[in-house]
Amino acid sequence: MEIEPLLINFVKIFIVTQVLMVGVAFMTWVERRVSAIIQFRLGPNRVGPMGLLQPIADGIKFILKEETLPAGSHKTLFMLAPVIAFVTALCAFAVVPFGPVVEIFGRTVNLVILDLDGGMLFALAFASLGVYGIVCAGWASRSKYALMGGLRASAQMVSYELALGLAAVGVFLVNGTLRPTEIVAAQAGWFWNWNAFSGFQLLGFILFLVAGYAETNRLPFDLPEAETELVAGYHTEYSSMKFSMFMMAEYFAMMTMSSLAVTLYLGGFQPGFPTGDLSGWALWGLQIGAFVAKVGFFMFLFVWVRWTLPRFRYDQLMDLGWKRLFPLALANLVVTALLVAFDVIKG
Amino acid sequence: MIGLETVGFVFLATLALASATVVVFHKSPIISALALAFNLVAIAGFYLLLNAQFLALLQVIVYAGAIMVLILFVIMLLSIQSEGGLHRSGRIHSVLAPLIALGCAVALGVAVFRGSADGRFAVSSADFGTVRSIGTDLFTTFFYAFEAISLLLIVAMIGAVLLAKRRL
Amino acid sequence: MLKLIWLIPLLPLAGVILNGVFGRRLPLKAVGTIACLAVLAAFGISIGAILELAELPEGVRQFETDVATWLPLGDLGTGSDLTIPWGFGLDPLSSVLLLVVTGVGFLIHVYSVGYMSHERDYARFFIYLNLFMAMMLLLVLGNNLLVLFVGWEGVGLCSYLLIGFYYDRPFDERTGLTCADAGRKAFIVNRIGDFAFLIGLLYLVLEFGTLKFTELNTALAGHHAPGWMLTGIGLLLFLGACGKSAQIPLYVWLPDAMAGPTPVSALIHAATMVTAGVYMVCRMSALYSATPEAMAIIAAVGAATALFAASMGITATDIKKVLAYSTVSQLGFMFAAAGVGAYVAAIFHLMTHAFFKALLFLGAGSVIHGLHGQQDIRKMGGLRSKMPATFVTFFVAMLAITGIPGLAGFFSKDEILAGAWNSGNRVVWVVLSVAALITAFYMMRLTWLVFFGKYRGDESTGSKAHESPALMTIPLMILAALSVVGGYVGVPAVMSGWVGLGDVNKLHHWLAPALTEPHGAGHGAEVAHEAGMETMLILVATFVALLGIALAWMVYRKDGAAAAWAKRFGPVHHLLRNLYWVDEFYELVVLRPFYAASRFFAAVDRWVVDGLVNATGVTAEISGQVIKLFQTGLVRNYALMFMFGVLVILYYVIRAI
Amino acid sequence: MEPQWILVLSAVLFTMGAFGVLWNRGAITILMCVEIMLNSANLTFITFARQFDQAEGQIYAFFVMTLAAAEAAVGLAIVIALFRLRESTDVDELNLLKW
Repeated sequence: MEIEPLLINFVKIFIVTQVLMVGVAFMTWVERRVSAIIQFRLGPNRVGPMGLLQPIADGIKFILKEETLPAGSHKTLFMLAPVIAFVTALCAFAVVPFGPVVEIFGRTVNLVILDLDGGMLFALAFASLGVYGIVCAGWASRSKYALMGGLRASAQMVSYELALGLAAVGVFLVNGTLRPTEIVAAQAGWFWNWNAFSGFQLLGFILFLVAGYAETNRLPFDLPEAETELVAGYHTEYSSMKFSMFMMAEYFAMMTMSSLAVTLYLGGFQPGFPTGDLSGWALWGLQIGAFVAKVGFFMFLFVWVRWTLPRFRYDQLMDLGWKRLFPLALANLVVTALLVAFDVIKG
Repeated sequence: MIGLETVGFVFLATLALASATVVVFHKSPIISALALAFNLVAIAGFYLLLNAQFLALLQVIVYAGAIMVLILFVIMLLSIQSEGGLHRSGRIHSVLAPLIALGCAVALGVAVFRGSADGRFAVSSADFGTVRSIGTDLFTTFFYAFEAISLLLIVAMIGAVLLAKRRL
Repeated sequence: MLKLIWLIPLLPLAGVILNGVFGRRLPLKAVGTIACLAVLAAFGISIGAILELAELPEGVRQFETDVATWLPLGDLGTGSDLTIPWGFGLDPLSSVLLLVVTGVGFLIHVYSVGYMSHERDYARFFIYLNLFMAMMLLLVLGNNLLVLFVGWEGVGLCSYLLIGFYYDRPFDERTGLTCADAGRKAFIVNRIGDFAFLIGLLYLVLEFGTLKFTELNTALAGHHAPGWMLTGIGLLLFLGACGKSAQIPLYVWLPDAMAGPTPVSALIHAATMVTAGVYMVCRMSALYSATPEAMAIIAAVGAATALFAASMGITATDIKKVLAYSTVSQLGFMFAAAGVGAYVAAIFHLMTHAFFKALLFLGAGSVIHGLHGQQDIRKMGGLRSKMPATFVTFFVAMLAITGIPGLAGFFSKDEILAGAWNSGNRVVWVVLSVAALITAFYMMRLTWLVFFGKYRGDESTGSKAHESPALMTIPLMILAALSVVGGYVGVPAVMSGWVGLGDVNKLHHWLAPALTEPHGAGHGAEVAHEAGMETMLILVATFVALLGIALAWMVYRKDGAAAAWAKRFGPVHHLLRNLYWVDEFYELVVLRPFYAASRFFAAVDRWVVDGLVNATGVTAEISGQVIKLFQTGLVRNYALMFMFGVLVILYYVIRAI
Repeated sequence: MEPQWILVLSAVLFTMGAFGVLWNRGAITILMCVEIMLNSANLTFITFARQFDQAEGQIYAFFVMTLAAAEAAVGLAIVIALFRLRESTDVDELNLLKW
């Protein structure tokens, strides 16, 4: 057994995790600042320059808070739930190619943790496993608000997973592969080569985005934790670090969803124009930068939408999922299949 | 030297057997269901060991992601705290059930050892178990079976809606 | 148009579908219009196709087209593969039938629009009528015997449906038949014939390996099959024709078929369907010409039927039954003609008969319509002033059927008699002449009792008697015109010779190539006959017709005179009044033993067969009583047993490893 | 790792599932035990597919999965209907299936 590839992988995992953690911390600050600006407030601006150190202060506060365990709760599950949510959200990111194949210290390194043949399926699989954390949390709390939140979450995620997956199938048809690196490679060159445009997947992209919002339980689909109805939904009974893990899991999920959307539809790390004779770190840096910029935009969009749109009612949510998105995704699939079959799109 | 595969096998087998035991014997259905989810993921791990990557992913998506969530949903919807134990089926049943299970174990064990005592894994071809090879088989050799199974799904869907819906 | 002949049967079928789907919701006028237009279109295509056919040179004047494969039967032991197509064909023989069927059919459709206007189930009537047209056209146009057989059965079905059209009304007081019974009787009697027909068909397949007419003709021309086989097949087919065309011994259904509406009697039971048998015999002329024995039997049966049925017509009192017996008798004439080898004469008479007999029926219908359903001629009389158009046309038809010179029936009947004489079969000639005499007698009797003398029914109906609407009288007039001039397509050479025209027998020249004359029989219009003898025959026929009319006039001129005559011929009258007790004879010889056998088998079924079945049931019940103890109703017990079963199977599977 | 290790494992899993079906009376637990049985069969299929390098085994496993999805949907619908009727998921409550 060779030790070196393993080591490289460990390094990759470590770096990515750390970057994501920092990103999440940064996102909490962005969320609070942007929401404040949208609401004509200032938001946190005291700790550090422009309040940039606020997340660290929050983190310390979370750790110092009292750990509560509701009476009558199922202890093991209660502990396990945030871990499941956290881990599944993190794992899905493994197949996202965040950069090209680079050479560091004479070693060829592919900037993706897990270059799997069925990589997109892997991402979808872990996205669908995310529901377990919420369901366990809801059930183990032995609280009706939490239970209601858990119930809603499971129904919502199962429903929207379908639209999400079906929308993505369009891309698989266009690129003829499930491997994320190949999907990204197919979108090289000008930005009109991106699947959203040259693959006629604009509708699929929008569907994916909407379903993605529902999968991550973000507004306007945050019914599992609707505070006006369910106090705080499935994490009503959680406090301290366990709560922060749920919160981080949500941001991870958002990041994963954004990266998936970018990878599938907007060229992944491709900058969107021919890079010409650029090579070496100049090229790689540009590509990684393009990826970060795109994902960043979508993260911002998450926040923007959250403070713009009102929440759906539960029946409206189901109606949208099953009667609007699902048929649209099916139609998109059929049309794409026809386009591929008749060679309108290079299949 | 103990290979990585063997380590994986022992780990997954332990997980699968332990979770299956919980499924069968635990009084609370929700714990059973979560244990079953673990069991399914363990089996998906076996699929990975056996070069069936596509099936492994499908196992997670379909079984763990959809079927088990559905079961959990129903358990939570009906808020069933516990189910189990013997009730009306009678004493004869409680004696015969373990006996028949034992018979089953014996029969299968004999079948395994007589049938494939000297079995070895073949050398897999490069694209064995990939999405592409499975897809090609599904849409050529097994095309009609594939269509038939989609029909089955529709029928099951209609049946489920009819059964579960209070008023149509 | 020749290529479109497959469309001809489909057009009425389209009418069936249109009326069948929308008929109940459409206004009556639309229903009638659809039905008539469908037939008119078929008539139009027929004319076009026949004109095109006529342009072909005489030797190859025929056309065939296979629309679709029907039965790929493979090798039936004849050495070659047999495939039966949905094939249609047109040749001179079928062209005559085609014109008669579509032309007369169209007129009767138009007439029906008026006649049925007060009836319920208007749409149903036209659906049946159109279906009949489709089937009849299939019969005529089929280029092989099996397609013909489909049409054959189809018209039988329609006949059944239409006879039983008034399925809830009683029909005959003497026998207690209802209209539905009459339909069933027709269907069952036909079935006997059809069964024979089908057997004949199968033997034909076995012997020749084909059912196509053209191929059969070729095969027969060079065939040396055993004579008895040909005779057998011929007789089997003829038995089928007997059923369809109401010949002895299967004629009994036709008089009762008068239970149907009068246009139906005119169309199906006078002009078209009942002549299908004659058509079939002529179509198979190649077969019959090769077997003199079968032909002799056909001639004998035809002649006997002609005389026998005519005699029954003398005493019938129902206006339609008189015409029904007349139809049976005239069909006998046709079969006699076919039997002596005068196929042209048979088809000729078929055509003219279609004209005047349809006219007679429609006239009778007009009378019945005018008298609000009265059918008994003893309660009619003196109607000529009240329904002048009906009277004139009916009278023309009467003259035509009796054979008054110059009218259609004269030429065709004369040709049949001439054919009989020339074939050397003088007995047939004598019998047919006597039948012609009786025909003239009962036709004059019918006309006199209906239109002359005093009105004998009750006053209320009599005063309301009226002429029928134009929709009904115009078809009558057209048919009357046809009854007058229809005979001139087949004027015998000897007669045209009188006015110095030479041989102008168009029909004969048209039909002759499509028919196979018997070997070595010198006969017909052009072969070796003496002009003097021919003239003599014509004179005799004319004399016979006039004699019959005169006799009838003598007997029925005065009221009450007829009763005296009846008394004078007491036993004969009694015999005729009861129709020779044929129905009673059949009852005794066929039905009674059949019922007895049925009762016997019913008993066997009840005690032996049912006994066995019941024993099975009882066994199952007893074992069920025991086994049900295992059925606890608890699902998990069932699962346990199920698993046990799986284990047993596993044991057997593993044991084999 | 030898094929029969996994075969034995799946045989054991199957037995456990079968025993669970016979032993439990909660409808949902029974359904889950059926899933275990189906999964063990799938595992066998895939083991054989690997052992003989034939993709058919994987295809069958795929079909079995679909079947399991249909079975779960209908089964759970029945459980819900049953619960609505009896306020319980105990299959021993269902004893009407007899003479």
